[in-house]
Amino acid sequence: MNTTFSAIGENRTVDANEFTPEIEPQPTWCPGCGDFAVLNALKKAVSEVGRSPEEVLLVTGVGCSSKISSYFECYGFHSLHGRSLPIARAAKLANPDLLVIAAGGDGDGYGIGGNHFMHTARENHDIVYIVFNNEVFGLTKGQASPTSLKGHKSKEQPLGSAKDPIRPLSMGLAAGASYIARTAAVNPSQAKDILVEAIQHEGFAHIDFLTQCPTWNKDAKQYVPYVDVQKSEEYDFDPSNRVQAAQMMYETETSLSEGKILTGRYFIDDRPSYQQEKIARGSMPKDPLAYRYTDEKYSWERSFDYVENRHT
Amino acid sequence: MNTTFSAIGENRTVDANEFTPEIEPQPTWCPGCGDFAVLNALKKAVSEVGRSPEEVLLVTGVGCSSKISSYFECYGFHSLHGRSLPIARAAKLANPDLLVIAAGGDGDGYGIGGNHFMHTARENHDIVYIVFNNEVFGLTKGQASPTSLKGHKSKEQPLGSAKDPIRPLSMGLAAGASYIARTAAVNPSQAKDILVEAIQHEGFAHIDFLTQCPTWNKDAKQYVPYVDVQKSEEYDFDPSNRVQAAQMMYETETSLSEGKILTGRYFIDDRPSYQQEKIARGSMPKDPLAYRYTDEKYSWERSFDYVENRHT
Amino acid sequence: MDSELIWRIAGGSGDGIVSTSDNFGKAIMRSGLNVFTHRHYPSRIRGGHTYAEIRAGPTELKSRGDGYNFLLALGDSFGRNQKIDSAYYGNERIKPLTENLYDLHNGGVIVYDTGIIDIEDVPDFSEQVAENNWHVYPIDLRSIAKEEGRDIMRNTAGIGATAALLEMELAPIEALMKAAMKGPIFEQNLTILRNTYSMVADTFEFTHDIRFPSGEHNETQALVSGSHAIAYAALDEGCRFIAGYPMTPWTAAFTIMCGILPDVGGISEQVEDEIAAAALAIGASHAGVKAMSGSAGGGFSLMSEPLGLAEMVEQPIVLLEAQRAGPATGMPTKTEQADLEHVLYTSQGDSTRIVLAPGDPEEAYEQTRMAFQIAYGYNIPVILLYDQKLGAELRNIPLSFFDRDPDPSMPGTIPESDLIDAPHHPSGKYHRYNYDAKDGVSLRSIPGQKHGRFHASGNEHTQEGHISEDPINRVLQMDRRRSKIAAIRTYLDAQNVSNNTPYGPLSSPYGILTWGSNKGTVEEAVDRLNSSGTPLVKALSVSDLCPFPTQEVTSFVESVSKILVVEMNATGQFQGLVKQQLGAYGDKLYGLLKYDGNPFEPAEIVAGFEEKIMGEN
Amino acid sequence: MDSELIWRIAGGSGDGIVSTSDNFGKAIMRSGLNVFTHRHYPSRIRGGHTYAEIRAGPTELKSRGDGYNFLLALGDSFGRNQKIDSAYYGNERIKPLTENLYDLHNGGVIVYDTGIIDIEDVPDFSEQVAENNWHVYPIDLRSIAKEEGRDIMRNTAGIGATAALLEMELAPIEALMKAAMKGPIFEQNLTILRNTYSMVADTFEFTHDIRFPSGEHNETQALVSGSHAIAYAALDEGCRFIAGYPMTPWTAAFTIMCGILPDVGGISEQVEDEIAAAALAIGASHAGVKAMSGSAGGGFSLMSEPLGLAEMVEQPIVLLEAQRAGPATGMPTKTEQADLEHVLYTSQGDSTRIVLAPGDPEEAYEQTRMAFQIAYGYNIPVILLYDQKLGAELRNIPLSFFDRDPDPSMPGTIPESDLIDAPHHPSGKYHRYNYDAKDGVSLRSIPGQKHGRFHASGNEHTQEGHISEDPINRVLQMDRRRSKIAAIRTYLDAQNVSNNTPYGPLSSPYGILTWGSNKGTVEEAVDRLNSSGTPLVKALSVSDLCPFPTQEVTSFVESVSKILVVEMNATGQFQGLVKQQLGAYGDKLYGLLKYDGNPFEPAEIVAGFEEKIMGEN
Ligand SMILES: Cc1ncc(C[n+]2csc(CCOP(=O)(O)OP(=O)(O)O)c2C)c(N)n1
Ligand SMILES: Cc1ncc(C[n+]2csc(CCOP(=O)(O)OP(=O)(O)O)c2C)c(N)n1
Ligand code: SF4
Ligand code: SF4
Ligand SMILES: [Mg+2]
Ligand SMILES: [Mg+2]
Repeated sequence: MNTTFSAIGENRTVDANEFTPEIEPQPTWCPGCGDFAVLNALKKAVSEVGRSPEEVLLVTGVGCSSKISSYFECYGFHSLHGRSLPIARAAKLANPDLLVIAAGGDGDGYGIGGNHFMHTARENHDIVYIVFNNEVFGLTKGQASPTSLKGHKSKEQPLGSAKDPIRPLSMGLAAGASYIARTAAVNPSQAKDILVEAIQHEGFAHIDFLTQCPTWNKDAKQYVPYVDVQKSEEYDFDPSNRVQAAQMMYETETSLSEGKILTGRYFIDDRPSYQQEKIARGSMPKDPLAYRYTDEKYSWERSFDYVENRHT
Repeated sequence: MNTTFSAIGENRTVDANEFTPEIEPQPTWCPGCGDFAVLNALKKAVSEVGRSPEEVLLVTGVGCSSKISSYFECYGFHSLHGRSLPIARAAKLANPDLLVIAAGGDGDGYGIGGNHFMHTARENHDIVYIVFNNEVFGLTKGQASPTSLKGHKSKEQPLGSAKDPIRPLSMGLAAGASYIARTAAVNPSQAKDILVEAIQHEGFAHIDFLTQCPTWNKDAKQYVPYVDVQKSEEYDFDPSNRVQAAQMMYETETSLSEGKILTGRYFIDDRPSYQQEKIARGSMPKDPLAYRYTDEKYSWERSFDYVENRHT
Repeated sequence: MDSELIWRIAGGSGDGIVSTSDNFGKAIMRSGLNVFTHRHYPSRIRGGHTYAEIRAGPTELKSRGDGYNFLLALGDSFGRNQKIDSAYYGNERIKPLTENLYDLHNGGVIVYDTGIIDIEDVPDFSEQVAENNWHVYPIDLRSIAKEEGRDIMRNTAGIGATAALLEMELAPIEALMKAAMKGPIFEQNLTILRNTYSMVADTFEFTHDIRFPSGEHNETQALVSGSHAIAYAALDEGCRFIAGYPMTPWTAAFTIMCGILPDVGGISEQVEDEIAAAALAIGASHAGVKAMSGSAGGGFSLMSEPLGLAEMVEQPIVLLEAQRAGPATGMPTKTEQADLEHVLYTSQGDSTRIVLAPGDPEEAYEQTRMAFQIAYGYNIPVILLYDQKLGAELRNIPLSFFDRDPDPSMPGTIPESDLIDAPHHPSGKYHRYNYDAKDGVSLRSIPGQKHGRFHASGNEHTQEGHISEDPINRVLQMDRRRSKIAAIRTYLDAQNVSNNTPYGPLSSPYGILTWGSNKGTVEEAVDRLNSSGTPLVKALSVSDLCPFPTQEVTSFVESVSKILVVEMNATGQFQGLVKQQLGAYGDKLYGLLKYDGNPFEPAEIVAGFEEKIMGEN
Repeated sequence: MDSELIWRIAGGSGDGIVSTSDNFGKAIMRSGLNVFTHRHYPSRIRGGHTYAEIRAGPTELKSRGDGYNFLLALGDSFGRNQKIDSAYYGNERIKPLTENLYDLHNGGVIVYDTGIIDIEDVPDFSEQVAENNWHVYPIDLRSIAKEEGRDIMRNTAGIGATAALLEMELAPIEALMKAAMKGPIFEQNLTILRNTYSMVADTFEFTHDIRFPSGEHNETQALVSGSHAIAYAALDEGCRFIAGYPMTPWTAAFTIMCGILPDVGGISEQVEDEIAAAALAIGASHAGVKAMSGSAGGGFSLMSEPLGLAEMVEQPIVLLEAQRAGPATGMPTKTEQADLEHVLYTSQGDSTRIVLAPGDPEEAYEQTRMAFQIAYGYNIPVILLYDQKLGAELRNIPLSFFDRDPDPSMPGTIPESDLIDAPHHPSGKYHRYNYDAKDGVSLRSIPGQKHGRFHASGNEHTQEGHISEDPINRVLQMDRRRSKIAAIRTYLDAQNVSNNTPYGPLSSPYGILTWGSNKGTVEEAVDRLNSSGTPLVKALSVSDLCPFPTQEVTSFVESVSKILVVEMNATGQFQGLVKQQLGAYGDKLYGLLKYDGNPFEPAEIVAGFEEKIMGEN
């Protein structure tokens, strides 16, 4: 435990209510919005793993969903549309002792932020990434998002979107995420469990969280009935087997278009996280860099020695 | 045939040499660079399909490879690093009669341009996309690119890259490309054949073209010996079967790290192109929009009628 | 008694107050009055401090006016999860009343929905009412609505109450309702409207002075916003391709275009991000279509690099930039004019772009047409810079204003038939970037044209477009590209009408300089300041930002002794631009800045003038 | 006879002329001379017009000088596919000779490699030689090299020939070779060096005047570029995190940092694009590490939005912006100063950033340290704006200059122990954005600190960081953020030494204003213009661009009658900034602009002064 960052590693029992900010206890989401469920599940999951508000950094983008940083008590960072991941992963590199969670909408993460998603997954940063997938742009009033079904109508798509929806789980897999799950707002206990696993997983944990948007996405309804692929008799696959995982994902994504809601853990891999890779190569210090700045004993290197050796 | 764009649809016999620009017949690429092979194969392929220089629009990004627009006679557009695809796909929407080819490096396409790659593939625009994959940033002097092997050393990665390379074929598949192939500079006739197929394919044709960079990527050597997965006895899969394609891609990508060069057609799908989807929905005109501006008989709609109907 | 009405309807976001007030505004316009609207809402889908205002009167209206005199407070029913009572923070439910009291005129009218608002919760309500001579009409709008239809129809009940209290005729309102609704919904609303009207007329004794003003129009009027004017102008210019990504407040214009384009055989594309949006517009334009894109300031940041590409390859595109309060995500639904410098200068290298900033819907239409004419005439990117205020405010314009010919022409292109004789490199490549082009405008060929092939490159390039670092070629190309700016100034100066509008008595000793959407508000302030009859102040509203109208501004500045520079930002960006362009007269300029997210009211400009200009005399 | 040497080595890109000239420069420095280098190369890996220049002399050198007096033309051996003869366009092979003749002084020396260059191919060579009194030494460097080692070693042969012709001692060259090479490579090079040296000394009769100048240093010198100075300053400030994406010319500084950081337990990240790069720097800084990023103008365009975020959440970051010729991809390896306005204004909303533009390597070091001190002291993004010229030029600085203490402190943070007593919202959230903070600097807490939690938001926000659109809060927060700029100006003014450098006799009637990397060249021009003894002109080189040193510039401008404003761009961006800041004196300012990709030579400034300032007298 570092004395200048003493919220870290306290290991005390934490109550889920500690994550309700007194200043803004009630989200401004619409009645019936699926985002409420993510918030609740996250409060439970973080308290279950025993991390306290001040050792959590929650980085979000912009969108209805990204406002979760206002409603979850911790160090919050409500950044830019699509840019939560590069901020989050750098914070984790700077201080791996933090629990770093990135979150945002499907537009935020798979649309404008798609490149960061792909590369953060590839690099396997040890962070949790929650995508609130409501298959629509909520905050900007109902336009098609990358996950909207073909035919989705809005003022921008008056004749219906002509695009097939992106396959978020398959993309995560191809890109290199090492934990991939889908859960849904209507399934709070599965959601909480998956979040706990994601937090405990070392590496990039990608959660596609189905969150109905009753205001703009009437098609999506409530994402019911849902099926837990782990619990259902109908499905039998091994999430540590990439080929099986890929097939299960494909089926899950396709069946969503048909109104069949499959959820669960899809892929779990134990390849080393990026941090571990970097530390192994000597290109990242073992102790969190952030602590060095308050370490009075650290003797800081200076350029003089480089100049003398290289330039005279 | 449109009389104001009379290069289009001439249907004459075209010689490959017509694509050699007299102004810059010799590329400035380094001796031994794999990029020469792409250029040669492209000249042959485009002449084989009988398209002439002035009905081709070649849009590139920035990098050694992107300079191909200077060395291939046609309407060329050497745009910005990573941005060839959105330019190319809009040009195709504006005038579907053009043969539109986008090209650039692995950094250009899978790195900075990764989001456009993902979304252009998803939308299945009817263009050819050639990625010169030399597993390195050539023009900026040897830094790791998204396809560089883990451990790749450069001045920016003095202890070796800690990142697993991206899987370009798998990404293309997950994103939604409808034709996916890999070929290599050392394999000119396969390269030409694949380019011909890609041009003829209706939809997004993604070609990962292995192009050795003897200057910066010593590891990659010449991409020999290579294996054509269609011709080899060892492999048996059906490129129209997504699951088999996915497995073959995974193996191909993994074996590249181990020095085994697999090439060939990986995925061929006949889902409708974006244009077809849009036209079917009535959200794109059947005749190329570009021609309307020289059509003296077209009677242009005016806003007065909208204002009168909606605002008075 | 107020000769005009400024009516405010307040409720939560999602309460439907926008469509209600839009329709009511149209009804008022049809009744013969001029109309000017204003909207205030938060950046969320439901709840929050939201109102819409309609100013209505028989004379020309150039701004939202000062404050208002009639409040219809619906109460906030969607605040948060409405099923849970605790979902309302403290006083959320009554905010539509409490948050709006501040600006209500002395003697004003208050109608509030007793179905939602408990007046006991409002601190010092009766004291405030007494102090301000307000006339209060508590009505259970919600119950009236529920009785005949649904909760949300209390909007209609509110309109009925308003009409009754104003002694306004119901006919124009009913006509519009009929056009907008059908079947039982229409029936229910109609009943609610009429019931409330008669109930109010019957029940209350009217103590207030305000009545519906009377007026008449000479010709048919259209109620349009700046966003409409822009989209319609684009349509009339033959723009048939738009690519974009939603972002408030640009989404309004994007939405209008997306709605119309399929009708007219055009193409609209919502894409992955704003980098792609700008790049698509470039690609479509390159292939021969009149194309546009746009965003608010944040998305425009992402367009910075493609914008520079358009400058370098001389690809015509029109980009809209709809400002909102920044920096960063800022206050997404609030207005500001702080992207001026961003738009003028973003992107590496010396910029070669045109920036136009219309002041009202008519100018928005004219300048958008001008934007396309310049872009597709001079092969240069043009940015139309406006703001949330201009984009969203509705006002009436004579329908005849829109009676124009479309003009899809692209004078910057070369017809295929001329290509063969045009200058070429010996290798056969067309000189797309010809050193000697008149006004610097080298005509562009289009892929598919014979004898037109060339190389477009973001690198510096030769006449046929091949990459070159030759210093002599470099200077020739830079100078040619840059020379277009001066040529465009000359072209603009040669027009019959300047885009920059002088206002007020020529002989005034003082001046007000402003730009963009403040135009009307400033003019209203000028009228008030001159109301004594002695010329005191005149104004110049600048709409061409680049090329800057140096001559017009210089003579204006020279003709007065002190100048108030009015703009909605914190750093005086326009004042800085004036100084940079004039290199002089800085000591004559006094800035009046507002950057709290709300537009100026005329009285604020009057007060600012009195303090900053007169106060120092 | 020239008292100084300006030696130019020319060949193709990839011919190794950079490392050869760098080493030769160091040898010259060790011989007791001052050194100033310049590089010219095209944007491709192999071939093209490429040279490196070393100016050397006993007195202080502030620029590359005018033209040059010694050419070593290696010939281009890598032009294109070297196996095919037709791979050489026309005269590619001889270009290292022909393209360089233009600038060679009368009486200058030419050494060329007869192994590659056939002099018959050079039009009018002997006429030109005669006309210019050049002294030509044809030597078959390639064969000498091949005989003992490899083709590429003809560089070494060229150095041997140079040394012989200059009558320079070989010892310092050999010492450096020994340090840089080992085994047979070293042996071969050594032999080649010595063989050529004696061959040349023995074979030729020296007809030229130029000899190696003699000089002596009082103390050990270090040969560094601006990029080095920047990276070393970052290191001394405790910067231990860099994120970036390669882009010429910023790559140089990025590369140096990437090389050092693993050594000192830091982290370097090459990421997917520049948006991510800037965002990573923000994330690392947020979590408590001193972080930086950077790019050239194109990549900086992509950083526009994250830069605005850093302004809004008040996240300290230092961004480098290394300019190259624009717009768009422009001329990637050529220098320019056309990103000034881009850097000052890109990103939506009123900007709150600091921009510093050092003039030489010492200033680059000082200003980079200042950049970190301001960023991490005032919680504000700081941009260090430089260019290809400053980034790549090498010159000698006393080693003792670098004998400084590191300073990793971050005065803008609050120690955990102070947090509990610091102002908090009643809910327990820390007032990270406190209205009343001194100088506007509200101290930041860091995730993991107890009692420090707050909400960082790109939206406008309250003291604890929650989203708010309240107009009063808005104005308070804007004013506080903006007030830091003035506080920083005060802080800078209170330093012992100004960052803005006056030069030349105070009483001069005329002035030259410049900024950034032109500093030394302007100073050299000032010396020449004043060489008659009568004070004619003085200069002010501005290095603080925002906050602008209004007072210093105003007094300078007021003290002279006419001013030449020297900058490398096409639109006079700095001149515009001066006018915008001063609002006056525009009629005193005369621009001298260069934008062909090459930096000014002193004589061009002298000529420009004579034409623009004296010519009108
Ligand atoms: C660069 C940029 N472009 C556009 C926007 C406008 N914008 C805000 S949120 C949003 C999309 C919201 O959709 P999603 O990410 O799915 O989140 P949701 O609201 O559905 O939770 C958009 C387009 C922005 N803030 N920044
Ligand atoms: C926005 C931007 N960032 C960086 C660069 C610099 N840059 C030019 S090419 C390139 C990478 C080249 O690698 P790749 O795309 O793989 O092409 P190759 O040269 O290997 O063919 C980079 C980083 C740029 N031009 N623009
Ligand atoms: S608009 Fe949709 S996503 Fe946004 S808060 Fe409302 S229900 Fe939720
Ligand atoms: S650097 Fe590599 S990719 Fe570039 S031209 Fe040379 S060999 Fe080809
Ligand atoms: Mg969404
Ligand atoms: Mg590459």
